[in-house]
Amino acid sequence: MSLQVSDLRVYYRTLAGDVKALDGVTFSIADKEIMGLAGESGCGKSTLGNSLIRLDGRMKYVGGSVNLDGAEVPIWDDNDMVPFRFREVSVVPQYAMSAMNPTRKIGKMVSELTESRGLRFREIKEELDRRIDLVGLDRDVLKRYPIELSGGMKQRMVMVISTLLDPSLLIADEITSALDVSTQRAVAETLVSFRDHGFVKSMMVITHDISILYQIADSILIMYAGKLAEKAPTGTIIDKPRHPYTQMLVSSLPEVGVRYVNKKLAGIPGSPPSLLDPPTGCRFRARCPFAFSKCLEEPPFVEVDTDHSVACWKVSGPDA
Amino acid sequence: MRRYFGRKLFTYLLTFFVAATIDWLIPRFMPGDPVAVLVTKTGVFSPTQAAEMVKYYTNLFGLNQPLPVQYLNFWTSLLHGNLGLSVYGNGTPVFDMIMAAAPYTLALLVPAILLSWWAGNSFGALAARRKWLDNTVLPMGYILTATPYMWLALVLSFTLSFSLRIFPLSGGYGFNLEPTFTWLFFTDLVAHWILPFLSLFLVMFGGWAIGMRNMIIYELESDYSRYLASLGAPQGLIRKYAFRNAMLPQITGLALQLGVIVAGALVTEIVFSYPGLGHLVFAAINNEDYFLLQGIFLFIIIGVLLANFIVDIVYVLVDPRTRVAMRGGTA
Amino acid sequence: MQLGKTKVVALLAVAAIVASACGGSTATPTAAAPGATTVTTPPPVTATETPAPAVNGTLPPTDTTVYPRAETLYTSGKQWGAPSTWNPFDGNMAMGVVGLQYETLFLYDPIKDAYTPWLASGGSWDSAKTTYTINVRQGVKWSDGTDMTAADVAFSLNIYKNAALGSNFFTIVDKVVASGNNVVITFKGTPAYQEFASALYNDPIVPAAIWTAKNDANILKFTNQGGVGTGPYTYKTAAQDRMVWVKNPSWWATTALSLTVKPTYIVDIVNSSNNAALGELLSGGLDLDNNYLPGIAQIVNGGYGVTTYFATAPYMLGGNTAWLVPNTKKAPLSDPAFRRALAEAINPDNVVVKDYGNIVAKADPTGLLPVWSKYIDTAQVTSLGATFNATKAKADLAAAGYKTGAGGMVTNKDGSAIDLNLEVPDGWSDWMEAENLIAADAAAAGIKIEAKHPAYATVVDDRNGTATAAPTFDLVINNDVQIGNTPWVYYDYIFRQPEIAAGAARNRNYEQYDNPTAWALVQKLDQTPTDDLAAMKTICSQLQKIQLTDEPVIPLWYNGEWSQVNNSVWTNWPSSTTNQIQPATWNGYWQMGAIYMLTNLKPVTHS
Amino acid sequence: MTAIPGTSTDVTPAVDDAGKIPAPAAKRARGELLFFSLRSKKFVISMAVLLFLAFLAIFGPMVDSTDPLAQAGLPMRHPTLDAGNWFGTTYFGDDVFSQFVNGLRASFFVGFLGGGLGALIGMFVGFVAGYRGGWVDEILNMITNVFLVIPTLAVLLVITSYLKARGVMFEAIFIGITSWPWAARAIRAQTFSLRSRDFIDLAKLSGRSGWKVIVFEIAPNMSSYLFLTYILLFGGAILIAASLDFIGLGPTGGMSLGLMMYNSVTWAALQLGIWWWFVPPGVGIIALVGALYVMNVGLDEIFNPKLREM
Repeated sequence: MSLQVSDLRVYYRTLAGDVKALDGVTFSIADKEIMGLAGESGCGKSTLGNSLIRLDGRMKYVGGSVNLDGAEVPIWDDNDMVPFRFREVSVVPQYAMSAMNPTRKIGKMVSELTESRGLRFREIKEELDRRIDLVGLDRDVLKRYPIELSGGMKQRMVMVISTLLDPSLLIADEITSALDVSTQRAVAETLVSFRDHGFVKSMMVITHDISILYQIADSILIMYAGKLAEKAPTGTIIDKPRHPYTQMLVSSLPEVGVRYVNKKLAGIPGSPPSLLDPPTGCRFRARCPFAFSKCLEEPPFVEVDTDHSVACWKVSGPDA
Repeated sequence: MRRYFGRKLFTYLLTFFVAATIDWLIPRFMPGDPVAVLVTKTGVFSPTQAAEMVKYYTNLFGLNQPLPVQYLNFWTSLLHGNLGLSVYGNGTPVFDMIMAAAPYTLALLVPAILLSWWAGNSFGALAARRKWLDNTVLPMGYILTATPYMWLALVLSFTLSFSLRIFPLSGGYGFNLEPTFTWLFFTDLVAHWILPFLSLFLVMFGGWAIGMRNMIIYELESDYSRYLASLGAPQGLIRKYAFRNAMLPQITGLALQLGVIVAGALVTEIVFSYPGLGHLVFAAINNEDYFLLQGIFLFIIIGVLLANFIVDIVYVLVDPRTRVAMRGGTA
Repeated sequence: MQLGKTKVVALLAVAAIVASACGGSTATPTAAAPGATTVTTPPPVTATETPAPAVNGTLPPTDTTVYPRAETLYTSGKQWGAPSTWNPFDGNMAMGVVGLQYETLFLYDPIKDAYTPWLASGGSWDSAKTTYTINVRQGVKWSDGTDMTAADVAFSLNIYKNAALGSNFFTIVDKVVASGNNVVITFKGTPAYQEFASALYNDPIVPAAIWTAKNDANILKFTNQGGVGTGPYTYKTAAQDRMVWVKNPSWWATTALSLTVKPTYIVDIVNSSNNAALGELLSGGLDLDNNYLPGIAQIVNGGYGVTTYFATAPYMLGGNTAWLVPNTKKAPLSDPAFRRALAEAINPDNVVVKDYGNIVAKADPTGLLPVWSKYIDTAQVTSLGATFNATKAKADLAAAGYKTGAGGMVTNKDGSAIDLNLEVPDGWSDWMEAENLIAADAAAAGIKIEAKHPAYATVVDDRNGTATAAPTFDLVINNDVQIGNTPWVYYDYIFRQPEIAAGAARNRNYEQYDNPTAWALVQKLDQTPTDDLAAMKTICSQLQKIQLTDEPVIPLWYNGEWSQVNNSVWTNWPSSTTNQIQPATWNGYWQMGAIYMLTNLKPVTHS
Repeated sequence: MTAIPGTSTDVTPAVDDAGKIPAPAAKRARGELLFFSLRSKKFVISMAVLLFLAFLAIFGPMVDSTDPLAQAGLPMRHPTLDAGNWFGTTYFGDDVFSQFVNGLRASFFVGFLGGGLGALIGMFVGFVAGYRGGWVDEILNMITNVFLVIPTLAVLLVITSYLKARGVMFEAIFIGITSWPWAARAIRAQTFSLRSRDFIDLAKLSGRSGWKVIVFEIAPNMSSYLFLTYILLFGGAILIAASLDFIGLGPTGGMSLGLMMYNSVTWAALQLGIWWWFVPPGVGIIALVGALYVMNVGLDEIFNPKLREM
């Protein structure tokens, strides 16, 4: 077990009150596993990704624990997190296009970054070059400014930087959304190759583009309104999803085609509940065609099959 | 690169041409006959004498030629550094008067601008996101930028000069001195310089400090800062980047503010009757000496244009993006 | 490191001024030599232990670049711009060029109405009063060491033949001839005694040796910096904001009249803002200020060591008369009755008290300055003089056929509204205030006057008109006639005929008052011998009658001969009690006796 | 006035992705703005000051109807609570308080009108230049530059010397048409960065005219920025006006804080110890402009969540 998250609760502070963006999440990622994390925007998937590496000003750790390779990850303490970042946990942010300081040569920036983490740039330069080659970039990108790189190039460069210290866990947040189909493919494959080269032990790929996950993810975790809905091996999720939400999600996808789940879904009428004061019981209740009395109680996230967990009374309930 | 500066240079020249022409129009557009003013000022002559003086001054200022000719003369003589004659200095070349005054103004402006810019930016960066500074010292910044130059100047001169007698009241150097390359004269010069300088410096300092404070907060929240943070980079590095990038708009700001700053220097000089251009402008206004005004404004125009040009170059040097753009990189 | 950079820039900038100040200033080259720098900072005043040098003829160090406070007189008030010419024939000459550097044949004291031989040892008319002989003083030396001769005097007077100077000296004078130690002057027809008398104490005497070469069409282009004169001071240096004179150790009057000017240096500071000037005066940075400064009354009583000519109101001598000048070519101002009513409507006391805080005095209805009071026919004034009386003004207007229209405002006889503009140059703060008060008074009497303050040039245009267009103003305030030897100057200004060249050259009779009788009288006055006081009085009385009945100009108040002094370094200033001397540094005042101010000054000894 | 607090020529209004609140976001967002406003110390304080001054400017002249330019008491009267002259009287005995409130009114007017005009011109030039680009941009830039370098004083001199009298209105308009260049540049930069956004492209594709796009797509998206710009122009206008008044180019007749300052100096108020004539205009301007600048930053933080201190 590389990553072990149990009952993690992270809220957003807004003046209207706390937005329960992450409301008790429990799951794990195995070594070498690439886990996809999908759901409508605002379902908390980005929050989950961020909270594993850096809680920003308005995120509030409420409870739960994160455990990486047997070590407790103090996500609630910004300073104690520093040693983990980059070395243990790293991120390819969704804003990869603008992740690099526009006024610094990329190489300079990387060296300043690594030196600031107590590493000799000279010592990792060689490795850096190898990986740049690997992602099919020109070595002299290091001598260039971000603005001189195309979107895809920036994306790949950031991936190289983020994984430079072979972190145990890599969080890839919406990395493909800004790219065109072909580049997406390349990027996705790069991710896999990183795993295969052992640059990263395991990976969490956050996206609303299930088709991408279909290509690369070993397993997929579906979130809805701050809670987990279903987790299973990719094949299972695509072929025989159990959670009604997953089913609708998947069915609304042609084999290849519409990629943006967060665009108004044809299949699913209504919109997710406010996370300010979420309804008790199943949060999908309101939109669920099969909703029934039991759904007024909160459905547990239970394993219904090997490596397949679902949070739905229909599936796990007594009358299932 | 060359193309870029070529184009800039062209626009600057064009701007100069337009501005200078407008400037030339001043004395010609003015109602009221400068000669009449001068003659009246000269006091009571006998009538015959007055008539003579009118003749004398009219062709002294070359006002007896048709306008187009006067316009051409303006440019030709301009190229010879000749800005015509001053009514207020009855017949002294405007150029000489400006040259006598300009050093004082420059000695006020250049240090005041650069120092306040430097100090203000450093301080603003320091204050950003540091609650205690942000809440204690920065408010001072707001008060300072909101202060009219001359008001601050008057307060300073009244308290420090008139009441406490720490600094001299007025003038560029002691009325008991003649300019010499001596320590005595130099210190005296500085003593007269310090208050005008201070009143400019303080007001600008506040502006830059606040500007930078707000700029850098934007930068600290920007994506690259977040990325660095999530890769565990220390605050030091992040701030360093943010500061550097927040500097850029401040440089532009400097260029945009020059005009206003110059105006500030003018009123400050008036308060301390510091013998710079501002003092001269004031005198010229009060004496309707439009030739002198024309000359001074021309001088200012050139100065501001030069400064802008320098800022442009500096900007290109510090902001790689513009450089890249010029090299035609993807942008 | 950026700080480093900017510091350097700052220093460079300062260095730049030093350089330019040195280069720019007209200090004698030797002055800039680092040699002459072993001088201690001026104050505190210690130098008085060594009495002012020139008393015992010791030369003041010409290479000094620091003027000891105790030997230096700081003045301000004459210089409105940087000193730019030292040509005694140029009206814009720097402060003191005539008086301190160049001198005149006589001095004239307006207070005593007496002439004192100066560069002339004497002068006299022949019995027929047709030729005048000047006895040129012997033993007078130019500052270059050569002797002043009768030839120099003759030359200096003949120089007015030069058209470029546009003088009308030779419209009245026929010949000026030097004979021996005398200069003999013959006239065209009846001499214009009055006019000639003012020439005697106004025309500077210059060295022929130097000026012969300059006596051409370009004579005014000659700035004559550091020229050679006979006076008690010589040119030291000048800069944008100052004019510095240094004592001439071999001044003739020291031996001839045992007079010594006390200050070794006179630094005249170009006028700056009120608050700067007042600040300098109060803090003792300025000894004599000849500007209008606000609040003088309370400063004099405020224990700042600042005094004025009179210890109490009006504090200042009357320097000139401020009139309300109507455009007599425009109705209703063309109507004497209306002008008179206007005169009755205005209360000068308002201006005197509210605007000037009693540092000026209300003018006599004739407008003649106090120095000419003996020419005033007081009986006639009491009978004819207009005095403030709003109700009478209303009545007179009605009597003259003016109707009362909307809001009780007076209208023209044809019932059309009256709306007069009173123009005062923008920024002339005290006059702008006066203007408002006048407008208010007039309104009270039903006369609508709008206070306008356009740019000075505009006022001049409206007042003078142009070669083509007639003057467009309704009312302006004017005060061009300074005190002098004869009321003729005053009346020549008001009644001048025929109207001289319009436009820029118009500098008299702005009201365009057209009265041949008056003009005849003025010329008659001019040709009345200065010693025939009775005749002068009769003519003046007739002229006053015209003034009082027709009110071509409406006298309001006597603008002060602004003069406030600080007693911390120099004392024994001119005052109504101790020494009655003109306390002004303006052109023309030195030879009206102000020069004695310098000889009477006493340094304050700190012991 | 020097560097304008918080005006950046290249910062785009931050888009806040993380933790977006779903559901009826729009309404809540508005509510949140208000909520934040009331919670932002900067905003509340500056607002309080402004309201107070505005109150003085509006009702002051009504309450104390004494003519600011007429003798209303003994000259140089000390401030007293009795007999009207709360702020004392000037050298001429004019009531300082009524000069102050009337001057305040004028300053507000100048700021409001001058700043507004400047903002309008700045927006027009900025939008057109930024949206059209190309040679239009070039030319507009040129014009902007000319306005940047011409000593506006010169122009003012020419104009004023023609006017026999000039009022606050004239001053405001003049400042308006000379103070826009920096705003134009800033807005141009903003427009530039917005121009390439998807929704603009969509709008263009949907065949909307350039104007429609500017008015309905671009402007709303930087409304907050525009508002801030206006505030800064507002404050700037007041300061410029003060300078003009001070060199005697202010309104002839009428009252303004700058004019008060100018008069108090020409009549050497400080040397004569009439400090109560000199101090109010300065303090008034500082309070007014300072409050505006503070509010600018406060609002910036309100509009832009990332800047909020938490």
